[in-house]
Amino acid sequence: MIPAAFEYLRAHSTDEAFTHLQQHGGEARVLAGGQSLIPAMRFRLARPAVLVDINGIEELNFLRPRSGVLAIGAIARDSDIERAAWIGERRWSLLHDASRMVADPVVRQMGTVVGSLCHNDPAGDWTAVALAARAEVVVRGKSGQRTVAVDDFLVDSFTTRVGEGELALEVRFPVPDERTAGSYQKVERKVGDFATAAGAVQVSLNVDGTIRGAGVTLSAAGPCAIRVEEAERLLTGQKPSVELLRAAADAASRRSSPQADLRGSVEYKKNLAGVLVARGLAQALQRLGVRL
Amino acid sequence: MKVNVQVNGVPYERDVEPRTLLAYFLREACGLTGTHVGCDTSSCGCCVVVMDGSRAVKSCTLFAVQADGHALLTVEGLAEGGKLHPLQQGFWDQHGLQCGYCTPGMLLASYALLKHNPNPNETEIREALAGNLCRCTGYQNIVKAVQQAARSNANAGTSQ
Amino acid sequence: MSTEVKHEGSLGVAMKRKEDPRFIQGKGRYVDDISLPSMLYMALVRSPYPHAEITSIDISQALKVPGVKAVITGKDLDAAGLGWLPTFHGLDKQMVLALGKVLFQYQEVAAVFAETRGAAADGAEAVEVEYKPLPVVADPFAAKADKVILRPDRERKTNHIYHWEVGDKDGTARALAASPKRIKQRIWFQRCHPAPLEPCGCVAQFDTMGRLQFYVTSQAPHVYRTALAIVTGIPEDKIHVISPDIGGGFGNKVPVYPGYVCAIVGALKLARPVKWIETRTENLTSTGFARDYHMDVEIGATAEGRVTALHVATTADHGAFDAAADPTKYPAGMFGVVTGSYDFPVAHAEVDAYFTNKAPGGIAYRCSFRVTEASFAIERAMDILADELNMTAADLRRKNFIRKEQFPYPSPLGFTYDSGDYQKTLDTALEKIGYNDLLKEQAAKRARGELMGIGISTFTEVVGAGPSKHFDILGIKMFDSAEIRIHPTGAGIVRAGTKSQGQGHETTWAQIVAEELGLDPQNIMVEEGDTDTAPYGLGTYASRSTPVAGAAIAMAARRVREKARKVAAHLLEVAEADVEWKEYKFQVRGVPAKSVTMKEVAFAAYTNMAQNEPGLEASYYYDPPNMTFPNGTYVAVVDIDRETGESKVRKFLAVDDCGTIINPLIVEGQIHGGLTEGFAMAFMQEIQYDSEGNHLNTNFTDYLVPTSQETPHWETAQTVTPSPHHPIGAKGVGESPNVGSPAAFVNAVMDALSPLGVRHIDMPLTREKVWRAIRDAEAKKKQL
Amino acid sequence: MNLGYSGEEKVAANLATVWAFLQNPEKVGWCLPEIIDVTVQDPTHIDAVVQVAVGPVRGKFKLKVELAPNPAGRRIDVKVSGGGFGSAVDLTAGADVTDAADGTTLLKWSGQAVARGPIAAVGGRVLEAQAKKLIEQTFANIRQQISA
Repeated sequence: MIPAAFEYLRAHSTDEAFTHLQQHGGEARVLAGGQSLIPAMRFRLARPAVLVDINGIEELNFLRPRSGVLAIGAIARDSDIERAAWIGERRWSLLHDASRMVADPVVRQMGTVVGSLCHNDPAGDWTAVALAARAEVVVRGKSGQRTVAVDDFLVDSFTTRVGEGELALEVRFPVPDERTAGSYQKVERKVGDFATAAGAVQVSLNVDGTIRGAGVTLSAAGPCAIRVEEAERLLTGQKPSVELLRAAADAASRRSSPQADLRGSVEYKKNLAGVLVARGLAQALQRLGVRL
Repeated sequence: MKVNVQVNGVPYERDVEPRTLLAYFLREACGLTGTHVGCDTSSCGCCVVVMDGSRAVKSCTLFAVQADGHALLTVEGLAEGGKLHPLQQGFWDQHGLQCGYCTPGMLLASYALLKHNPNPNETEIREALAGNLCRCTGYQNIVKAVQQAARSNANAGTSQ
Repeated sequence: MSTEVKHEGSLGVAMKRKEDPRFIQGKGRYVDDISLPSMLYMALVRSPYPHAEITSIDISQALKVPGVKAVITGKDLDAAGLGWLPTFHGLDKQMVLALGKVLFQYQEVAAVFAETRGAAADGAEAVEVEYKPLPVVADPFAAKADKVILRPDRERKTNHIYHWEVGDKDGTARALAASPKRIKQRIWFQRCHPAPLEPCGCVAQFDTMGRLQFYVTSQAPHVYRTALAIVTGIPEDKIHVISPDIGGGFGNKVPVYPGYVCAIVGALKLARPVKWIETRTENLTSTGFARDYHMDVEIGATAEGRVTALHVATTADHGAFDAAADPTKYPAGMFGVVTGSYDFPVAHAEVDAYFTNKAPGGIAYRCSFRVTEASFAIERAMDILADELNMTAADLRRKNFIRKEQFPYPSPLGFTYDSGDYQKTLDTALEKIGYNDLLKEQAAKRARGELMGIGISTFTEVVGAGPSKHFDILGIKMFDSAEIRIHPTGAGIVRAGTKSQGQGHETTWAQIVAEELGLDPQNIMVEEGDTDTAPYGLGTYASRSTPVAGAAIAMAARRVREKARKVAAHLLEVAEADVEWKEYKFQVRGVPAKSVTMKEVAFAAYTNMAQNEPGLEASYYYDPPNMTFPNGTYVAVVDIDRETGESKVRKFLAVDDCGTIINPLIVEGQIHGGLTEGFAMAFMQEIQYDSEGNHLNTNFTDYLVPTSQETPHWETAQTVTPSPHHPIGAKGVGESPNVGSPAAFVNAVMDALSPLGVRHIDMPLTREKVWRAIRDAEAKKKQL
Repeated sequence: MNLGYSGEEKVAANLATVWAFLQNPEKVGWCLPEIIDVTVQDPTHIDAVVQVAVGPVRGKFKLKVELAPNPAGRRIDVKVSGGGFGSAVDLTAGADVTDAADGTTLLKWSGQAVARGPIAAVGGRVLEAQAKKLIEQTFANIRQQISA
């Protein structure tokens, strides 16, 4: 299937990309990994008049920890994270898990984290992960750069705080401390499918073994990724136990408000939300050496 | 729009519409029909080629204009000097193909895998090839083919 | 004379495939690889409505799109007498482009011809069609009511297409009534699609002499030629059909599709070559689906577990046109093999087919015409019976197998099974997988509340259609053919009426010829798929290539040998009667030292033939005396995750008996592939329509083809019981794993769930269905 | 695919004003969200063109709208059918119109959308958002327009 015709503009710098986007406004789309956009264009569901290709902007191709944050540039690929030298460290286990479950292994070699956040598919992976890890997105707008917390960034299905003519530059994950681990749990019908349900979890422990803080989020459980605040509240300050995990999982199941589709009914997906959060918490704690 | 690419070490300059997908560019503008198209949703992997030495990409989910200035490897470029690449040899020896339609994509996805992981086990191979569908082989002989190639590379002391 | 070392024979050799070097180097030549000068591209406009009247089609905007050359609609075709296309089994016809109304979603409405792929797509988008929706009949049970007649064009004003039955109706009813034990189960084999990775497509061109050159993804090129001659009125000598390399078929590339006719019309009208390549959506939504059989299965048995009778009543959903590719006399194909491997004293099977607002088809998806459905029904029902009788699945089967000494076995539904040793195959499988240990493990796990299941399927299929007294397609009998030519140097060429789509004919056909003639298979070229050169054959599907064309090749080779014998007698200077074929050469009877090789004879056939006719070639058209009956035992072991409903296939063993094995490498590959498709049907693949007739699995994101990660690891083994009537004893294997395995998977899951009282779940066994069954069963237990 | 929605709008105007508005097809037509063009065919039929824009999906949908205002029955029904992207969408929506007695009027609405073709098959998740928005926004716009 062949997309409708469009004008192609290649940007070599963020300034150039920004200028193009400002000029074409709503008529233009940013082309990063393109792994969601191009199939949509092939079906002619998406038919932007202008594509601004940012893949040639070397200044956006980075993946580096700096001053307490891991910054991932707009054209860093999913596979760059999967293959990063430090990704095996326990503190990055949430990202590590997710980087091996997004789409399929070939799509991950083009697909980008920032692009996935901007696409904000209700069943996306990076949205739930970024939310659990309390990441921020750097957006360039008319009035300069601004940093938006992911909670605020994800507005509604396929809608974010990146306005017309704006460009998302990077996503920043806070570098977790030594006593932090995570887990990404996803049920999919097959590799490459969107999640039937997914849960992202990140847990930090105090020295005494109580939970200092937790990120518990769900994908495919609402119009876009959602935070299970009740679970996070329940966990914080407590000593991990089977009952505590059960309570957090139940909260996740209650909070989940999925749509029925070919992947499953509302009831089944709500069940999975609980199961996956329970498994994710158990795995994150196991990674921290906690035996339940 | 002008596109300049190196495909299998050979420069091609072609003028195409921006909407031309890389897979069709290779097949129709360059005449390299070994790269196949099997779906419209980036699901099947029949179109996988390697970009810039080690990155496997689905050429039906990339515009040809995006490949401008890049180096591409397609199935036609795997054999060197009339000698089959160890992966090609592995697929042949282990009966890793039947209808042959998925084979080019499988070969190139495997090529990128071995670049990053020269000695993968069965689980790692199955994970790395999960972006490529095969309807004929049931994958098992493809796994064996990749393992044979990895061994052959190790014996040759290279990681080609 | 000869001092050459003994020829080792070519049968049973795991020879590497001869066709592979081109495929691994990207040098295969598939239809979309063919580009002809000044070629146009075709795109089709399709209906978003499943049932609607077409109130108008406006092509004016489409004609203004740059690059668009022409647009044709059903009216144009009808005016040219091409409005309808006969379906292969001759009982119905199908619209080429919609005439007045559409009958299924994604039905072909108009064809656009343009200079580029992009322009053709732009043009198709610009065609404006107005529809007036009509009431939709989305399931065959609703169709029965005849409230909406979908096909008023037909003589009989009903949605009922046919009733077919076989066996002893009254006797079966009596035996069932008298049986102390009875089970009855509705089993639905869901609608599937073969979805080969290469979609269907064609390139049509009329040459300067007005002859049609038609490159097409066809599993049966000769039948296409004849069908096109009938449909278009072009004399058959003016049609040249070429099936180049085919990227998988699995039955999907047997029927003639409307797009092909449109491409030919476009090529004629515009006097330029036209290429049409389906998109994946077009493939999944409009070309031949498979299965969709709702089967009510009833078995009677004695209290001791001896089966007494079988009755199966099936409701079949055929979609908008009856495009099932079955032989004329068999609208329900070989469904009569539903008695399986068991010695039923009496049986009765019936099928009623209905039109619905769904895509047409009913093709044999890696299956010999409805054998997959039949096999699944009986293997599933036998497990339900075992459960009812509190016997193990293996014990019940043992008790009821057709015994080795009963062959040739006349089945109660009319087949004569050729050979088999079911007991041995089952024993081999159970021993190899460690059945007793698995049972112990299962008992321990059940005590802990874990769900582990062991599933057995001991299937028999019927392939190799078929004897001319019973089988034809469009009236053409289902023989197959071969022509062999041996060149002076002992190399040769064999041409057959079949067409490989990955089965490896270029290797196995060479092996048969080499075996029969004592030649080197590396120097026997195989050619198929070109109707100008290949002898007329019915093609490759329904596992018929080896049973029918394989036999034709062996017989043609034997004819070559008989001719060669005359030349050998001349070379050996003895009477022909004194020459015998032994150890792959001709030798003087009783004097092994005096011999000549076939290679020497071949040279002499062109250089020193004496009074014999020069040359060394023969052809053979093989009309099989019977079908062949491959069989096997498959065992699956699954673990089930209670919380998610996921079934994990931990272990799978396939023991196949396909008679004589020509190439073990290829046989194993066929089994791996078939098992993977069986796995896909059991757990993932389904074509669904909602109640409004919307197709829900239109591409690979929702039509779930398993990847390397979901696919289990396969173990295989063989028993060999040759077919007594096949020249080399081969039975065919490509379909067995696909036919036999779905029941093994489903039986395993049901075995795992049996402690909960779950009896049957229809495929595909998605996580949610299994989860729901567990949850409901537990809720029920709590209530008690 | 088949989607159902419901909601409620409180209009700051009396019943008569509301009915006057609802019986004007031109006015109701312009309440469709992202509306580009409205052509009134007759008092109960309009042709409308709306811009669809959700995420990457952007395009125009041509819609045929049939209005069935029934003041006696205190109800208005709307049927919308149309196409774009080689697909078809049928929307039906209805509202019970009740006098809240405090000078305001209540519109209790519910709607259903059925989509067919690639937009439903491929763009299902996108459409979900869009169909909901279309119905919700239409009633919200009606409230705003009348109140304005």
